[in-house]
Amino acid sequence: MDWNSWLPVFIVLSSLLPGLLIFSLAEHRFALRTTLNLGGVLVKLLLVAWMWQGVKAGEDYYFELPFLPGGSFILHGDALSLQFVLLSSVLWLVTTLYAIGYLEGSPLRSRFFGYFSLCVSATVGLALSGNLISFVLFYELLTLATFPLVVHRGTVESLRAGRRYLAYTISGGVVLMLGAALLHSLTGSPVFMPGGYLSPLLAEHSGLLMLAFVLLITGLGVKAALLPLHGWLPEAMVAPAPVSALLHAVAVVKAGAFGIVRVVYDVFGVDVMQQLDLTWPLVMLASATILYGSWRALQQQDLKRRLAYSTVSQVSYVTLGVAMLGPVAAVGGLVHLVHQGVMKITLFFCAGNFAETLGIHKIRELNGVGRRMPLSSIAFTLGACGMIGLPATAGMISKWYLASGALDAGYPLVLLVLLTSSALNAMYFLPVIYRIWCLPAGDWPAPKQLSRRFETHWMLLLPPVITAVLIVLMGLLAGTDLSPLSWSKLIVEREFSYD
Amino acid sequence: MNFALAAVLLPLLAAVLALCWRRQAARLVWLSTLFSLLLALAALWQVVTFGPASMQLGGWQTGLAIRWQLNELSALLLLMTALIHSLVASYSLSQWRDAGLSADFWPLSALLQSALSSLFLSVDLFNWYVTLELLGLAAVALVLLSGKKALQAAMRYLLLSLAASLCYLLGVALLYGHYGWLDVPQLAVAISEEPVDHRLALWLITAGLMLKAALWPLHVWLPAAHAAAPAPVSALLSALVVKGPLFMLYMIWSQLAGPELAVTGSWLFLLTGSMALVVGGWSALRTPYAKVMVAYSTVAQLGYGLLALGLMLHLTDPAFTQALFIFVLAHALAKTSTFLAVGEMQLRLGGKRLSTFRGASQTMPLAMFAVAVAGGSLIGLPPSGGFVAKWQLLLPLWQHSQLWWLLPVILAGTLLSAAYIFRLVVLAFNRAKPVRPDFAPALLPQWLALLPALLVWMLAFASGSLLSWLGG
Amino acid sequence: MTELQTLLWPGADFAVPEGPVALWFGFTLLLWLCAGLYSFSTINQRKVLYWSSFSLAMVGNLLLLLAQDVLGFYLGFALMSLSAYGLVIHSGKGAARRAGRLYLQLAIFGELLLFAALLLRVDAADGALAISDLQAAALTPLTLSLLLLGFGLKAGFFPLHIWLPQAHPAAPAPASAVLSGAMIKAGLFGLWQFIPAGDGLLLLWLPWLLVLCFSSAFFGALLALLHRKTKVVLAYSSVSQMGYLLLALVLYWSSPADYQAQAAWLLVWYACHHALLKSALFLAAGTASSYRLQSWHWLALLWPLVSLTALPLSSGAAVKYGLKQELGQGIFANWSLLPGLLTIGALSTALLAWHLLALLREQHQPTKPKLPSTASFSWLVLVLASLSMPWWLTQLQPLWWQALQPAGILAAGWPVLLAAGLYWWWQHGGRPLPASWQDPVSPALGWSLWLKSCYQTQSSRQQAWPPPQWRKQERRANRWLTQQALLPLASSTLLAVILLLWLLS
Amino acid sequence: MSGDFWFDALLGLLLLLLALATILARQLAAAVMLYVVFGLMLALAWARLGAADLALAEAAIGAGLTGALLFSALARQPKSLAPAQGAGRVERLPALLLCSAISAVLGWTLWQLPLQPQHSQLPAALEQLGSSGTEHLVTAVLLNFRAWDTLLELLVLLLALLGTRLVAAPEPAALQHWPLARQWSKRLLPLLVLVAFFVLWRGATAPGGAFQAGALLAAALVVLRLNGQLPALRFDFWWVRALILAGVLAFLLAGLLSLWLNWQPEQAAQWLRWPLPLAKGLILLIELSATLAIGLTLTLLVVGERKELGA
Repeated sequence: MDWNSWLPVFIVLSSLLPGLLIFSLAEHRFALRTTLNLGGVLVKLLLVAWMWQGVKAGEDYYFELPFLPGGSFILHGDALSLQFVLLSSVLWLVTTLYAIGYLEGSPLRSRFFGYFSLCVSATVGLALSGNLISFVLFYELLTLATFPLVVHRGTVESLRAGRRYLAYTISGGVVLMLGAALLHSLTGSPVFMPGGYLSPLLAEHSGLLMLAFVLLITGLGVKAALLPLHGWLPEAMVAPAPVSALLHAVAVVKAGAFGIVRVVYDVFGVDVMQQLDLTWPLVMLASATILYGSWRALQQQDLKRRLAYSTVSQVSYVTLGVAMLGPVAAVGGLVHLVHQGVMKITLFFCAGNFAETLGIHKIRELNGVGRRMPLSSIAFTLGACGMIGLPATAGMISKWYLASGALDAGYPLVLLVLLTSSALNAMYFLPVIYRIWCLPAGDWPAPKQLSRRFETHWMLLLPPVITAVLIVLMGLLAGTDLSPLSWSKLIVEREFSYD
Repeated sequence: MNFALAAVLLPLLAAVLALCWRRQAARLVWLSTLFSLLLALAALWQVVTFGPASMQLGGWQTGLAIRWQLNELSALLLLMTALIHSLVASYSLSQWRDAGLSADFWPLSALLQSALSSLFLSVDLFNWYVTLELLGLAAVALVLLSGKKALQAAMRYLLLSLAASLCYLLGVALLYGHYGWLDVPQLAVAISEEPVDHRLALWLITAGLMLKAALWPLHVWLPAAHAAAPAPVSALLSALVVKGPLFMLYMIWSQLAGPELAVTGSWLFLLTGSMALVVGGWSALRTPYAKVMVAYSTVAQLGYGLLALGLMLHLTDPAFTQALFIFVLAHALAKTSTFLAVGEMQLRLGGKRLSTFRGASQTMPLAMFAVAVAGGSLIGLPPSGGFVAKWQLLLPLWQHSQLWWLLPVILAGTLLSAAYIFRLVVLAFNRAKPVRPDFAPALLPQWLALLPALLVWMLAFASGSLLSWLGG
Repeated sequence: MTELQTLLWPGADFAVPEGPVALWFGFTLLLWLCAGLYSFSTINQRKVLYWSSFSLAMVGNLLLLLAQDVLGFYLGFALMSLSAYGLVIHSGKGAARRAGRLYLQLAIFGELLLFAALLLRVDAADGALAISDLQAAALTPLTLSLLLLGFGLKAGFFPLHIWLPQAHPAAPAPASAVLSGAMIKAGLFGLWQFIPAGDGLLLLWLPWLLVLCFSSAFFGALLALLHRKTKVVLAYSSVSQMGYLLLALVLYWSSPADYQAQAAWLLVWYACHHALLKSALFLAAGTASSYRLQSWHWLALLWPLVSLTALPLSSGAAVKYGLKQELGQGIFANWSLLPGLLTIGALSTALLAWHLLALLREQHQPTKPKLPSTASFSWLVLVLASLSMPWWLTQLQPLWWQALQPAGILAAGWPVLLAAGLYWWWQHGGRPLPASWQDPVSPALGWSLWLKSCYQTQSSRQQAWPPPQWRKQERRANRWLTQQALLPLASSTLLAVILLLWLLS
Repeated sequence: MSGDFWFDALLGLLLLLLALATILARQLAAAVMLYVVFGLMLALAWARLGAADLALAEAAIGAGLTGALLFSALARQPKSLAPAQGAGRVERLPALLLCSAISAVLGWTLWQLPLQPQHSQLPAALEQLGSSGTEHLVTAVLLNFRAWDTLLELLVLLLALLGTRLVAAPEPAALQHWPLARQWSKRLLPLLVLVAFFVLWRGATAPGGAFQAGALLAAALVVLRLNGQLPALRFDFWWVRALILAGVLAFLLAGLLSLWLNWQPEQAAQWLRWPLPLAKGLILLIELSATLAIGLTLTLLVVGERKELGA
């Protein structure tokens, strides 16, 4: 056991330990709690940066603990996992900042931040899981850690949403576990490896493999909000804004999407997927989800619900990208994992700001917000533009790669899907932007003066500004070595060069 | 073996002493549980290091004397008994003044521990009967600690327990009458040498044990009795007492039933196990009372034990034995935690309906956390002990496609258990009722309730060695 | 400039333009600067919206001219066309909002088509992102139609013009000036850059495009005559002129290789000519509607009109002459109808010019405030630039000279005179248009409204589930089970189990 | 057809009739009376079978103690509950059916299974009898070969007492002491005690032993207590508790003593192995204390009061 093999553990612990400590803090220990929170974040970021440069240089970070016969508990930092780890750590930082501002003066903050840290630990652990069994483990932990956040408000609606969330995610988790058990019974749970490890079984067990695939995708599809399994997501909107931001941008939905990436590339592998003819259904499903989500988003009058349905649609871009099995499409899917995270979190931050500062929840109440809260509105606009896939934003890059990947992999109709979805995105985002900027100020439900110098509390303002800047930077500077795009290319290079 | 013997005798002595010296009963028994925990650990260490041992009580030859067997399985169960008892004793010690727990609890629980330990060690049909009686009576007496309100439930428990004992005794008598052996391994040899129609004996024994272990459909007494008892008692009953007969069922069926009868029997266990999972889960979901819910959860969870037993008999795969006993361990820990936490919350929040728990995550976060964590193991979420058990159950199942119908059953059982656990948890997150400012429940009992829940999650990481011990 | 790729997005490449593109860049820049100067003193309300949109659109417009790669071009193009929305709706009035809606819907639609088109082009070129690399890749019918539609929606020739007569009048004058002068040219620029000349498929399609050119030219001019708002008339004039510009492009595509450079120059000259005069005219129209026109203003107003009608001495004469000349050289040389069509086109343009002049005179009110001097200055700069175009563009001078020949004068002159007569007869001959024909409302607005209703629906609330009726029964059954029936039930079950098993085994 | 046969047949028939009558009696008091008679007849039957100790125990426990227990329970019934309110016909019917079915199956199995032990432990037991410290086989089995069972049975009894104590009973209705009974009990007591110790002593060589002796002792104590001739026996008195625990304690102490005596450091300890020279003494000690314990426990079970003096 050297430092390298412990690094993944430390990364998980860097949010877990502060989280557990925060649970035990009294409500009024604001300073200590904030210190713990931010300290954890910074330590994590440092560790992740360390690992980032190591992985780039080709180092291996591998931690193993005996757990079940045939499958240890493995944490393994590879390029793909680092993509998700980086995303969640960076967004954890901004969300923590946001949440501190958002929850100022409200009760049960220790509990909130405790679960919040647990949630991040579960996400990071999930990203770092080295085999299917560890993945399942963190997947379930994530469900448990997010539930208290969903019902944090404790109102009747939030409890209803929480019940629904649990009903979906627990069922999904169980189905996932069934699938994992099936695979485990065939081969054990070896380490995720590019190209998958199931090809020796292809001749004998193709039926079982297909069954396993269906089970795994169903289980993961719940969190990834694939079409018939998306129902929890719009309901979960009753949660506080930082939570919906985290749920929808980073933790939960991405966990599902990330799992699909893992299953497709590192468990089944491209060859097996092709020989079992499993890609078509997945592509169809993802496409249907993309269109359906956008269509439903159009009909929502509530801002957060509209964003939620937008998430349903956008997360399936990731699935779509990996399902097409082409390297370019994979780059698109992987980079969208990050891009969508940053864009959607921006939108939710802004929605939270509008709700918190002006009491706005419905879209029709947004009239003229642009002049009262210009920075938030700009951030929102940038996020929405990114969602539509307009150039100079991150969304454009992922859309471009997805679409050219679709052509590359021989799915020209996917291009139509992407275009239709973009059109629908524009149809549901542009009216919102129009209201914000172009209409005269209306009657805001509950305007508050949260700050003397800024449009709202600075802690609420800073995170969306940061992420909005990130959106533009990730779009404009996509060619740099630091960009998610380059990293996705690195991942794809490693995933596709296994033989 | 010496350690195991001491682990049986220590609680017995403590019980007798506690009856004499009532003022110090609590401390005596508490200390004895702690020491017996150490002894059980030592016994386990001994088995792992030196291999299994057996002892003829009184040193007489086989057939004449009662035989004790100490192997990994019995050592683990011994350890489980000691562990749960020490946890429950610590909990009771920390709050028995508030809970109004009678001083009689101490000798009774010590006797229970002694009887159960003896049961796990013994491989003698008649000695099992005696320990079973002892177990049943101790359990009834413990239920009665709740006073008048538990009377009806306890009486029913007593009556059915006696009926079950009689059934068992009848079966044993039939076997003994024909073969002349009470010692199980010897009896197994005799049966395999000269098989006769011993179906009725086996069925009588099975029915009696099923009634004792509250296996569906003979579980009817359990919810009332477990719900009526004081919290520490419910924990003991659910975690340990029903496991004794289950262990006996396992021993008897795995050793005495021939391969043909085993397959027939396996159908019984598979069917009743499936029904237990579904019906028990549904009842737990529908009941408005918290402890009844937890009690029904025991009924449902025992379904997994039945399934594992049935599968073991059906497919003769050692993995199912592992599943069965890991399940037993995990369920014991999880149920202890659940009952202690629920009992503590009932005590502090006042009320036995589920609605009492509204807002409990705010008022008693630790206890609620314990329920949720233990519930995670009951559901089988990784990486808990319940998960490992379920995993061991599922894995070989995939290889045997003729039993595919068990998968949806297990799925349904899991979902139902998730539903009732989270029904409680969701209620606890309701913030409709503000907390009284002076409300500050004691923390120690809550921590003690949480401890087994944490242990059961750690169990998963010890599962490697557990599996290897149980695999033999 | 390869380092840009590692700094910006993949393939990012910008270059200082050379040759015809440099001129294009030049007049675009000039236009934006002048429009900016004009707006500086005339835009008094919603400045933030105006200036942010204005500057973003300008950046986008210039960026697309500098871009050497597909993504950069697309970035500039999208930035320009979407920011222009802010210019269109600047006034915030109902008409502006309606026009803006239509504009935005079509802009987004166009972006999407363009996205698909560019993607398909890149795919055809095996992932090469530089525009120059795309030239070698063959076109497919899908790609070509996507390109034509995508850029055409911006360029605004018939029948893709529908947003243009709505948006230009709605925007403030300087915004209309750049919209009409620079931005719609960007669409044309895109067509020019992304459709490789001499492509086999393209050559097959060219006759149809030619039809498009002339329909656009006539349609725009004729529709303009029905309208009475100066800016609408100007917008339709743009539609008509875009027809000619498309013609220049078609000629470029069809020209033989040795003549291609010349054809490209002609295209740019025409674009420059039209950009300068149309922006000057828009400024004029805007000034006329809000300010008092001073006497020299009328001169500054007349000159672009002269240029528009291609009277000799103007740049218009030169480029029109060039167009005619070129028409006689390419593959359309033996299409005898074309010169005649051009002449009819000239006649209709002249009619439009008279109509405009009449409207301006009619609507001029001398009571309005005086135009600020900076605005006057910028307007003047544009007029002068237009006036002096043959002087500073030395390559244009041969054409200009040729247009100054008597034949040229005659050819340019008589349609204008004829148009004057016709117009006078039409206005004063007692044959006024029926009122229902005047200022027709575009059906496109209706379509836009319908589209809006599609995506702004009110969701209907779902019905709550009826409360379950079986709870009471369940409770009763439970009570019976746990209190009355428990013992008998348990014992009979026990016995039944034993019996059943014994019988079954 | 000897007279013996007719006597036995009559006895058997009587037993059956009494059992039926007990079940079918409409008055609870009558049912209890019939039950006591049934117990006595049963004792007679045991005696006829040559098991005098069982006969005594049955008379003491089945007829005496249980009868007393049932009577005192009857006395505590609320008045309103006069006639027997048995279960309804609906509940009775399936039970009846199943009981008959199970009896049939049992009978069939007994018919099928020759209850002839395939392997008997009897020779082995007889062989080892010499080293068991007692001459009688049953006693040897109970107190030596399977002493652990016996210890646990003692605990069962103890638990029964503990459990009963926990049931809060209503105050008993005032019992009128019947003068004749008081006289009788005075005379009966020494006899019963004597018989009890005889049975105990006899256990070493012939049927008998602590359980039977304890039952007789208890019967005597109960009679005394019911007639108010004995001060209240309370569990809270330390000496009562000590006596009740005496059996178990003696067992445990003997076990520990022999553990100590048998201790060999290298070998596993031998639990409940009496060292041969001490065996008889130890067994006697245990029997004696067990008799006292059983007697007192049974007494308290029947007449123990939960209501504590001065509480």
